[in-house]
Amino acid sequence: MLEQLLPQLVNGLTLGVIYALIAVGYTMVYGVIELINFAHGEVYMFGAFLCVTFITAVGMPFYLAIVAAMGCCALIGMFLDLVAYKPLRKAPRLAALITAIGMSIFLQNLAMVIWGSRPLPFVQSAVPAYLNETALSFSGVYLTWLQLFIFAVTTAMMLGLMFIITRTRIGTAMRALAQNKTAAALMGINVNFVIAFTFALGSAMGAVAGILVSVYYNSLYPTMGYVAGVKAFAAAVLGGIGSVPGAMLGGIVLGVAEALGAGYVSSLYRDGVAYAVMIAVIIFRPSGLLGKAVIDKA
Amino acid sequence: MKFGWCKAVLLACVVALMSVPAHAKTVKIACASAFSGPAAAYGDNVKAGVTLKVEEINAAGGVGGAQVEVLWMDSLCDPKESNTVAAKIARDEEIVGVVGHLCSSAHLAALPTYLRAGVPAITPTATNVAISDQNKDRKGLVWSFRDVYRDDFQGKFLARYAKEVLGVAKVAVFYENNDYGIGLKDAFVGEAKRLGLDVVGEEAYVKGTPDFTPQLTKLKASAPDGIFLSGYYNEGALIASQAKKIGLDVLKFGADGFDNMDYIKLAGDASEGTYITTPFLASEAGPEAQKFLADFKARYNRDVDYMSANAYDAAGILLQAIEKAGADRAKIREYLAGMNTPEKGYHGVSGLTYFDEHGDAQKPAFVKVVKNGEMVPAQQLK
Amino acid sequence: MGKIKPLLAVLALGLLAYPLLPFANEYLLHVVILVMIYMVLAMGLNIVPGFCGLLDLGFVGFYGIGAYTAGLLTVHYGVSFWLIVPLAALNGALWGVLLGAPTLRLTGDYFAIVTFGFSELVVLFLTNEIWLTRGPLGLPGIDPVNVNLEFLHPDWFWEFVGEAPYFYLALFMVLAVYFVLRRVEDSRLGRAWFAIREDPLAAASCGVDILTYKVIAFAISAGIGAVGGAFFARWQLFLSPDMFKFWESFLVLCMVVLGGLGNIHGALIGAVIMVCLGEVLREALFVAGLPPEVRFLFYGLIMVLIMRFKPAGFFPAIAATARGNPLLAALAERIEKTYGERRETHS
Amino acid sequence: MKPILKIDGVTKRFGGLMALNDVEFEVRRGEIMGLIGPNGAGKTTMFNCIAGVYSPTEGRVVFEAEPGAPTVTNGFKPERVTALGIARTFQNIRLFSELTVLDNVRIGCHCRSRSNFFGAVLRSRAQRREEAEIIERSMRWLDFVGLGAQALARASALSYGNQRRLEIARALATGPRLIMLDEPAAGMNPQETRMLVDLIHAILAEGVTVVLIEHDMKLVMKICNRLVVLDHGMKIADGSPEEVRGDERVIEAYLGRGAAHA
Repeated sequence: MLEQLLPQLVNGLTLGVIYALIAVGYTMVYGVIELINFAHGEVYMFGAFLCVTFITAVGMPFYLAIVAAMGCCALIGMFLDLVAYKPLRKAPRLAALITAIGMSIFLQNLAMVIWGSRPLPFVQSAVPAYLNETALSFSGVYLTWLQLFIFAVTTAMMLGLMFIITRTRIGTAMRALAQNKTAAALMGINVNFVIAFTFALGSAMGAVAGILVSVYYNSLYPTMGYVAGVKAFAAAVLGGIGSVPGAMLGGIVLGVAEALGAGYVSSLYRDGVAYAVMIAVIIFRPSGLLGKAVIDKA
Repeated sequence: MKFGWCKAVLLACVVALMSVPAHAKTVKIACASAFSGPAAAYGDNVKAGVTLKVEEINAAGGVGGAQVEVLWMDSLCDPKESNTVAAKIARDEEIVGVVGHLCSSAHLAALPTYLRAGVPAITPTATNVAISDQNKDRKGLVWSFRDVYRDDFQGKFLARYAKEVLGVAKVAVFYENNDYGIGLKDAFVGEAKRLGLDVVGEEAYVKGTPDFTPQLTKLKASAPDGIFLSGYYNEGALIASQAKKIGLDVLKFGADGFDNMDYIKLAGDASEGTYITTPFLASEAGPEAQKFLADFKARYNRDVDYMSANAYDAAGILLQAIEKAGADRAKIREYLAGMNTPEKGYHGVSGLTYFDEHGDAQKPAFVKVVKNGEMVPAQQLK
Repeated sequence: MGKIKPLLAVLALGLLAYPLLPFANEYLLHVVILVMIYMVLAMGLNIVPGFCGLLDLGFVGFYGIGAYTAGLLTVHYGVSFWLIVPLAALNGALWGVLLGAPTLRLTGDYFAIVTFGFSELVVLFLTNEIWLTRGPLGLPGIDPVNVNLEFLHPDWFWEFVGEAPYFYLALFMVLAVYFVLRRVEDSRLGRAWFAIREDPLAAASCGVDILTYKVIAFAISAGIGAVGGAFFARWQLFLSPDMFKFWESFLVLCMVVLGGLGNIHGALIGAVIMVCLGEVLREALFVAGLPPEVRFLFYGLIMVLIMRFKPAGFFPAIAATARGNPLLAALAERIEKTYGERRETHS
Repeated sequence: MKPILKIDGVTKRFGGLMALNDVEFEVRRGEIMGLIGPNGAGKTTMFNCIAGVYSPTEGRVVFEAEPGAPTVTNGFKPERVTALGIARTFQNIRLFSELTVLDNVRIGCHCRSRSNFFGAVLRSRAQRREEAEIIERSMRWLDFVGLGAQALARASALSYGNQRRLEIARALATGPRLIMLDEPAAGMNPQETRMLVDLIHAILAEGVTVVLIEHDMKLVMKICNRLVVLDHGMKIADGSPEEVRGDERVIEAYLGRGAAHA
């Protein structure tokens, strides 16, 4: 049993990093406007499809297509905010949640109409060949360059994001907004611009996640966003929703719990183990792993 | 204003539901399958087959002079939605028969309504064993037929094939946790044990999660020399390529759920050497099938899969029944139930179809293997 | 309010007579029954987010527990429907307490995600414990509802055939739940829930035991969900874990919010809209000549549009007024008499 | 006079922050006691420790609802403290703003009534009687604070001063022996403040002891029998208004640290 442990941990880590990438988009939007953007999973899916379309239809090289897809998804994110959420800023929170669900249904079916419902393989010819070669292999673990690439990209993006949030003007504005929207507006922060920027940033990261996942699994399909989105949402909450490092940690914990659950408990209860771990963590740490405790002041 | 809104919405709903669309003299059949949602890709296969058949018939003058109209009913592979669709079909007296449903659970959910209202249905894809017991009304009449073999037949067949032709000794099973995957797996494992095959591991996966490495890592640890993938090609392709990545490079075989060119497209090299059972083998089919194959490729720019072929035949059987028995539900049922010997069977692209007393088809299974990115006939089981 | 009443009366009369009419449409009845099941579910769910202000994403779990309780008891033991309903309600409520007691102190979205996890665990259990539930193979062969009075007279046995008897049973169920909730809404219990929704700390300092009342809300909500499930099982005659996926929780939540969070009438209208929308689109797309693949495209779009133009739902929750309660009506009169003149001089 | 509430060496720490440091005082039955001190002195924390929102880190809170029956309320939850007979209002008004004025007070009656789910569904005779009683009681308190006419209005529609009074009515409806008012005059105009003084006296006449936190020194000096002064979590003075006014430490606490308050 023990010889499985290392490979399973690697499996879980890869999966977890992917969850983390998607979860960051959730957590950023949540941190700023307290909205669970359920359409985020769909942006992730659009990222993958757009990237493939840019490669096949426009003939862009792989890395350029990634950047272009990121740009398009950033626009989609801002568009989502503009048409769906901005009009509801003053409405009850759940209204925006329902809109998010509606948008998610809409985008998923839009993709189905545009690209068809059958899964597509990623354009392997466009992917640099070395990515699929084994980079490391030791004691039953096989790591491809692609996996290392995913780890590297995720880490780099997390660090970049942390930099933006903590060291830049717009990041400061985002944090201010998360604290108190009214006060931030009074301090001369353009609230709508900052929110749009948050959506754009989160969506671009979602797009990268979508592309990496579809390259890694060599498959993309219109419903891929739903399950990934739900898992990433769980990861974001597990880590403490609103916290970027929390999303990263939550994703990895969830991924590892899933892999170990499948490996050591039962593959039938693979998701069950992940959810059980999540519930247990939240019961014992009611604001997630890295979330700030909410003190209800009198 | 509030009052106006509610009233308008309520009225719109009621009016729209009560309205009966009037059409010119046509024969109407329904095709209930998944056209949106996660199973839409499979539904698309069914739709392609049925469309082709109906267009052919209509081009040739229709059924008894009437043009055939297909009502596409989106039942999402969802039992509840299926039951609603079934009620819609049952209620529209002009619909004389159904091709569908796609998934076994959806078909099972629709059956009580079909039995009560007396609607004949032919499913090209629902392979679950339970359907055989649930498709008779109170008088014992069978209303639901299928031109696809059952999971238990196929599972047993594969176990025998693995033992006798492939010659594996230790097999692992990786199945999708749904009606299809479990039905097939249970039959396979039961027969394998009877034949003395060593089943060294059983793992499950659920649709939707794209990552299968934890289960595969576990299966790898049990060192099988063959792995049976009991599920569909979408996930199967991911499994094949991930198995290759983690170094689990053993013989793979799957059932009809793998019979789609997308499997090779998605899995690439990893699909090489996969054995697949199928009710439909182009080389074994007659000359009329070759025309279908060519037409299909020309129309949809992809190769025929068993779902399309079965759907094409299911529509063909239903339309033949309408032509022979008239556009009447009960008479169609009677005609279909009468197709109970090979002589009275239907010669379609997927071979000869006739029904036993449970409405199940007795069809041979063929085996294909993936070689150089093509599916080619493999050695058949005698 | 006065305007709604006649509309409801006409609607109720129409609905009541329809199944007996010769041109009764079984499909329409089927959809109406489905609407009524969702009405029950939406009213049940409404208690938690609507009355207590807690986002509950796991409601479908209780619905599934109720349905499978009913299905299994029917298939294995042939228990009568009339006995199954209270059993299912109790089982649902029991699970509501078991889940609620440790988790209801969580705040906001953390509670939401825990309930979501719970409903996924329920589905996993239903899927994987094949020995009990037959798992993904589904549970076919559930008997329809029957009325068995054979102990009074050997011929007195009726089995529900077709949609019409189910229609009346569902209608009865909707009315019963509506009646119960309307009474609870305007009671000490309902007020305690509203207090928790508005301000938990202030509620506690009014003497409301927050956790207990949340658990009660959760248990009642779960019990109602389970009753809906029990009816569903004996109506569909087939169960499969697929029926209780996460999406159903969303759907019911959408009904509650679209209708108007915290308003019982809102839950009713929400169920009508969400169920009929899917069916109307089926027909509308056909008439418009559009392929069936775009049905959910419009479904999503319409949801977004409704929320865009009715952000508080069709019936926004409003402060309780004198509607329906004789005590409050009398009070309104008294206030008018005592303060009427003074108020006039004020303004 | 026997004390109704005894604060016995109460200390409250939040992490490293010492919000209350060994505070000791008592409230006597039938008096109006003022709890004063500069901002951040720990007055509201003291209230929260008494009301059960916080549990004191050290020390005891002893409440004697009826003479001769003391209860240590440490670790009690707010609802239990309320049931014992301590009611409170909040510094930043916390009404159930979407509900009616009447409902706010009816919820106040919660701990003095008992009907449950079954009573509500069956509308038993006992339940109906209790409901009628609750309305009577609520209206009595609403009339008491002068809000009877607005009983069926939405709470959020009331003026600021009226919202404060509604909060008092809601607190009174819980049937307290002791009521704690957290800055009841904040944001009121002089006329409203005068009415508040009358109201507080009326509360006292109902047999309810009053403790209040207030920054309006004129008001405090006018109505309180006794004052306790906190500064930096410590009690620095305790006595009649005249005594406290002359206390050096109090003057230092208020004036020494800038005239911002004055």
